[in-house]
Amino acid sequence: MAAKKKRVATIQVPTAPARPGDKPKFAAWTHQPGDLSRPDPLTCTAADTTDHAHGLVRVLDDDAKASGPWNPDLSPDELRTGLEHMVRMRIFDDRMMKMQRTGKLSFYMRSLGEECVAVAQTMALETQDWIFPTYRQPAAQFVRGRDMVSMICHCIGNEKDNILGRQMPVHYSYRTGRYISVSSPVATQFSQAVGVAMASQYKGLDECCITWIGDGASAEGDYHYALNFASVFKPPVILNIVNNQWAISTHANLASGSSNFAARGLSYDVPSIRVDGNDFLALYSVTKWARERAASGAGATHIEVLTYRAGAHSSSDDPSKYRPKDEDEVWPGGDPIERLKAHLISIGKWSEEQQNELEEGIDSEVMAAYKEAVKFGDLANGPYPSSDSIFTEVYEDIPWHLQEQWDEMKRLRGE
Amino acid sequence: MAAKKKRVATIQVPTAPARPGDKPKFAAWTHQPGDLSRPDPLTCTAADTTDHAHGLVRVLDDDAKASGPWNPDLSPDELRTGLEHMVRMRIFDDRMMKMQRTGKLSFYMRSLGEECVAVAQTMALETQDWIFPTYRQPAAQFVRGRDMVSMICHCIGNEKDNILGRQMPVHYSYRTGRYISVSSPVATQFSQAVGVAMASQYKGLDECCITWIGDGASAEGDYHYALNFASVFKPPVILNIVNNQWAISTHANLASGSSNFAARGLSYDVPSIRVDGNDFLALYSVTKWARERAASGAGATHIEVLTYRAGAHSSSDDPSKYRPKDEDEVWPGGDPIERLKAHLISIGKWSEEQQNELEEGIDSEVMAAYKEAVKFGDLANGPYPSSDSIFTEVYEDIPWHLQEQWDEMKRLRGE
Amino acid sequence: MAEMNIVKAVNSALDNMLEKDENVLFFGQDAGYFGGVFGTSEGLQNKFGSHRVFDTPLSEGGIAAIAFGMGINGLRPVAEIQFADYIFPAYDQIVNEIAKVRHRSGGEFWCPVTFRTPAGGGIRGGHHHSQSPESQFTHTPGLKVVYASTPYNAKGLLIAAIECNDPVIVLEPKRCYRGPFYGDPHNVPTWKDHPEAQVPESHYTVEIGKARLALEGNECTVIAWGAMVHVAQAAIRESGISCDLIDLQSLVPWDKEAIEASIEKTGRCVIVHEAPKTSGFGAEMAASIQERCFWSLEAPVNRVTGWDTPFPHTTEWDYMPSPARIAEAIHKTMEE
Amino acid sequence: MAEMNIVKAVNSALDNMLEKDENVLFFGQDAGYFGGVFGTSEGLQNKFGSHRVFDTPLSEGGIAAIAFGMGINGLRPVAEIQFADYIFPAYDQIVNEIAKVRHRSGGEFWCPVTFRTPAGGGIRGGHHHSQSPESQFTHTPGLKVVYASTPYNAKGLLIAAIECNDPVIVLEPKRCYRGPFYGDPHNVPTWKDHPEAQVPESHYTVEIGKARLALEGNECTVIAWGAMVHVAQAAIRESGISCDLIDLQSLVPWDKEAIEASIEKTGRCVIVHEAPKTSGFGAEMAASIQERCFWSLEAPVNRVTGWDTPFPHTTEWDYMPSPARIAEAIHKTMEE
Ligand SMILES: Cc1ncc(C[n+]2csc(CCOP(=O)(O)OP(=O)(O)O)c2C)c(N)n1
Ligand SMILES: Cc1ncc(C[n+]2csc(CCOP(=O)(O)OP(=O)(O)O)c2C)c(N)n1
Ligand SMILES: [Mg+2]
Ligand SMILES: [Mg+2]
Repeated sequence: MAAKKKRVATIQVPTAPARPGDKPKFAAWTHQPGDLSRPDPLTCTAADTTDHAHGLVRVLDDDAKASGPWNPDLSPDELRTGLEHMVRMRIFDDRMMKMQRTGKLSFYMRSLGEECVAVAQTMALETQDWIFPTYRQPAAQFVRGRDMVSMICHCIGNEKDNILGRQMPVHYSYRTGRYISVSSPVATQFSQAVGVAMASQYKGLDECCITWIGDGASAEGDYHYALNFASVFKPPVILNIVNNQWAISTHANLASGSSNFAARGLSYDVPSIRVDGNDFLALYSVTKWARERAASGAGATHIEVLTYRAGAHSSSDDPSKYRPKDEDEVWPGGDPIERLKAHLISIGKWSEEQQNELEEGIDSEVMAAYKEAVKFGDLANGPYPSSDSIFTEVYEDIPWHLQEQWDEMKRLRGE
Repeated sequence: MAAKKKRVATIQVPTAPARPGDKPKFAAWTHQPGDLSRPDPLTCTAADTTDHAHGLVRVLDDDAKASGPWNPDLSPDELRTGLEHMVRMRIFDDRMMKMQRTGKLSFYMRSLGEECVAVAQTMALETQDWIFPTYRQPAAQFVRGRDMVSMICHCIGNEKDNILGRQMPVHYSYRTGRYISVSSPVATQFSQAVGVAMASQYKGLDECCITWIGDGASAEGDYHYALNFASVFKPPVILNIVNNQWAISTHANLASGSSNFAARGLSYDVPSIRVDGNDFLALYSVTKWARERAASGAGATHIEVLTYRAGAHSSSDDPSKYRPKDEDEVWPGGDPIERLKAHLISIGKWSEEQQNELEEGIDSEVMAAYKEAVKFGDLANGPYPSSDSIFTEVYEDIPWHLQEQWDEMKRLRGE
Repeated sequence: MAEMNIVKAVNSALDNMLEKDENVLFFGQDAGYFGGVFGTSEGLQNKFGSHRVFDTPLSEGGIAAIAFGMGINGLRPVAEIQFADYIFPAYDQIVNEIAKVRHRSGGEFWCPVTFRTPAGGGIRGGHHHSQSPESQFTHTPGLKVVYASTPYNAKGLLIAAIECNDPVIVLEPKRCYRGPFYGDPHNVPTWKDHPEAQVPESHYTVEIGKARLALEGNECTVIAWGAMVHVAQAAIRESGISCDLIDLQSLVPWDKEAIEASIEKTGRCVIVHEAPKTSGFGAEMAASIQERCFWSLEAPVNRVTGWDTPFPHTTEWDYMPSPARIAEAIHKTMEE
Repeated sequence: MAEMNIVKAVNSALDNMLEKDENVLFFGQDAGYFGGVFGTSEGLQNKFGSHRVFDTPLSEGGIAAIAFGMGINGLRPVAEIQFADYIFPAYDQIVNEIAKVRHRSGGEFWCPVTFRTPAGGGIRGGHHHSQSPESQFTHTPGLKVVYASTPYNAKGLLIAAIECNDPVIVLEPKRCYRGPFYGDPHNVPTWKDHPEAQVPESHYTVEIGKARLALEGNECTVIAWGAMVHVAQAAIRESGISCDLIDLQSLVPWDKEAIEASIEKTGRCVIVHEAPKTSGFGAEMAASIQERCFWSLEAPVNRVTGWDTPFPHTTEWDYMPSPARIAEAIHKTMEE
């Protein structure tokens, strides 16, 4: 029936801009601080953010100078706190990664190059706001004051892991800090966060919920559910796509045929902004703006956080197998820590010496926490949470069939 | 922790523009034929269709005069064929609906007010193109020459139903006409159609696949999958949202926080057009344009077909329970049959007498087909497909466990 | 006490709970203004407001996701899935997320959501308006699964589910919404005068985990749930055998005491369900019964189920277990 | 003939089929350029081109949907789901659509798609990188379900699945990708010198529907699939009981002759699987065995399974059936 036809290609599959052996390709950034206005968060419509969704909100320029309407005018103390948390995350990650290599952890995922995301965004919120993270926003816990020992105990799956060794490392749960349990299936939290926010809205509380999704994960149905339900019910939710350009080995050009993720929100009638994700000030400021919208009842905000996954996806992969080794150096967004540090130094509120001191201090802090944590066991050597933890909290109460199985396990354990 | 806060509303739930007892509310159309250019289909980018996605492509104006760059300049014969198929669909639907009330069918769904969609769009395609319909595009089968008797045999679930009474009425399958089996779960066909098109593309054939989804169903994940995969792999697929403004009792403002469905495609980088779905010429022309894109390897097109569901959702509901009775009369898009008829008369190629003759002819055709079909049984009286049909075609061959069960059924039947 | 059909009983359960607990919300497709395609929530939006009873977009995955979020943030969401066949787009949210969140978070977060959904065949719904997907949920630790059969347990189980701090799937036999169904499509009684249609208008529960002895006998145990309870009842009458008829009501957890006591008494068992045989919940029941009561069994546990095929439209009466088929199985079980 | 581990055997199956049939395409997340997170498709994109072996967006639902479309339009798509735990977003497309399209269309359309996916625990994957969801597919008429255990059957079953005109779910025991697993995490052998690691480099099939007798004995029948075949083997050795060990390989349809013959010989049966007990496929096996072989059984059919809880991370060795637990069940079965 159908005639054969000359076609240039059969199935068209986008190739990554650069693979090992290629020269990294990045379009140079033309966006500068001051390019984009800061609309009134309370009255702003999706259409009012068209330029913001297609542009890039920046505050720090290439020389680490802050300017423009999005400059949040943070105090040096606040900036130093942000810097400190980012550095803490990086050093913590380094230590955990080393420990993973020695078998003390089964697995690990770093935030390398993206530390700013969780730190700046959490700092821009109120303490009562809910945080619904992926595995790349553990730093939010530092902002919320979580004890590092308990974080390590989780990662090394020991006796004191507050989730009792039930999930892989980096799947933190920290209710006191309103940091909601991480789960492995990607994207699910994005739509769930809308429900969290609807509950806050229903109860009439001054709370919002912030959540994140990866560029890759945005291809799941949950992304669509989240935007659509948020658009219909207008709950106080902040929906961030962290476009770090890679989903394991797959470049973002396979996550979407469009290179812009922010603009998707516009088509759901949700105000949408694209922001330099390694610019602490810009990200803080945009998040604060979204929080103002949430607090006022204006509804959701959609934010594309543009950054770069500087490390491997996880401890299980070697990125030199699928992308040029030097990509992270060439990437125009730089390093969030270096950029905030340079800014602080340029305004005379920080120095290389202070930075060294900070790093050394945190290094000791992490080492001390680590030493404390391993006292309660680690994955290589135990002790682990008791295997009783298998049966508890599956349901509120233990139904008879679980009780029978638990008894059987105890019997097998020789009890 | 969280402070109580005055809020105007708790959960914000959009209300339908008008409910029973209210005056119907429709924004008057400002769009006119000639408003929108016809871009070159082969080189057109998504951005080039921004105006088309936010506007409304029309060819017939309110006086049924055709004009503008989208005028497909169809011959009077072609227009009459289109008119004929639409009238056929309407009369067919009326007959089936009556029969449903007498129990000859278990259930029925009309295309009332939307007959143009399947007719104009299918006519704009080549015969080798795949049609992946919902339950509201059965008219495509008329265009593809399906024998009406066999369609009725399906609906009344008799012995000659080509799908052997396995699915509800209106779930046609017509392989000869490349009309793919309808299935009840909404939205699934939308993403599947992308795969159909990828296969055509892979084989290098000059084929495309057209599919539809409802305004309501576009909230499912499959909508997102379809647009995203189409955007990434650029297969020859035509993705239509039929915005008939209702999903059973739910207004389109609950399907999306945005009143525009077309523009969503832009954010996937897929050229997108909003078209007057009751304007035969406009819809034909836009579809032809999309087909040219598909044939050239330019990839997918996303089309919002704006129309109005003039009847009940199905034989199971009474729309006067959830929307104003006279909404369909006030709706600015009119009736697709009346509009095409008026156009043909206005150009001197048709008359009221011819229309009467046509309707009478089709009436007899439908009655004759109906009489022929019921010879093979109907749902009220049988004979039905043999219950053996339960076991066949579950798999290509019958596995042992099905054979055992089949044998048991035969034994129970007394064989 | 009032005479109610299942539609009314479900409505009454929702009404009681919306009244009693301001953390209860009810939502679903067409469930708000219209009151649901089966009318189960008629009048509730008017009574409680559209912030408590509302329509949602047509997205089961989204519905489950917001239910998750509301649940962990202190509400008791009750979500309607319009037909049980359409619960599958929400399957990931239910089995990977909702079911596991209490455990995965070390008890820090939990999700007391109830899904209620019309299930089962008998209304000429064909492939996708007829399925009974219970066993596709019983394999998931963290979920409870119940299946109503009468106005009385439809209301009592639904209230128990809403009050339960675990997620519960509540299946309602749509074939029985307006009357019990004894397997004869030509004889369609209403719930009028049926003892199980006497339903308190106020709050009560039917305990999750407990079965109901629908008929008492001593020669054979028949276990059924949903619409099949009534068909089995007709079959038992037809068979002339003295049977315990156990309306399971609760599948996870199921009522060990009731089942074991009956099997120990009768030594024989027939299980009836509408869903396909292979890996239906009847498999779990049969496996468990032979594990637990092997030495009491005088015959193999027999299953009478839907065939291992998709659910048909015109021939659905040949698909679903009929009284004759069940009666025959009872006889066969007696003869071994 | 070459010595292969399962990764290599899967790769070889894909290689053979891509070579043999130009209608075969292979795709999935990270499955193209990178060759899959477990390396099962390494080298294939280079060899066959990115129009035949390619990466997809991170959307299991979308992957299943395009597989459906390609399948009904004449191709033989093979889709990888990166972990079996992530198949659930595609559940609706698989159980409501792919499984039913042949039947629903009166045979006009059918969908010869293969899903292959790494399943099971033992790699410290926690809740969502460890599940064995086989029974969540065995309840769906229209699907075939197979579970590999060795390099030889991993390749042969995969080729059979790709050539099958029905949709097939192929589960691969990720724990055994690089070596059989005998239940001792501290002793991790490779496939070196294992007889089932001798794999032809060219095309062959392992018939869907046929089990493999992994050990022959006469006192008890042990039925297992996936990684549990090897654990059961260790257990049998430990038990000192002479057992038939049946590697089921194919769950739908399962090998009636092999099972019945063995049970009739031994009169005793233990079933082992990793998935939770309730409504696991062991329930179907036990129910069917007592139905079909009741008079041969000298003891109840016993199930040794994962507990009815989510899959844990640090304590996974306490979750999965261990040789000791299985051996104990064999002894218990012998003693009744
Ligand atoms: C539903 C689901 N499918 C697949 C995976 C396996 N997986 C884990 S992370 C990942 C890539 C995620 O990429 P992205 O969303 O961009 O987030 P990033 O890792 O870059 O932060 C994949 C495929 C998963 N966890 N969940
Ligand atoms: C997955 C799924 N959920 C729910 C339904 C029940 N249902 C059938 S049609 C329909 C409304 C569809 O509305 P829309 O998509 O706007 O299409 P229309 O009927 O207006 O053509 C619903 C909710 C279904 N068929 N499938
Ligand atoms: Mg990423
Ligand atoms: Mg509609």
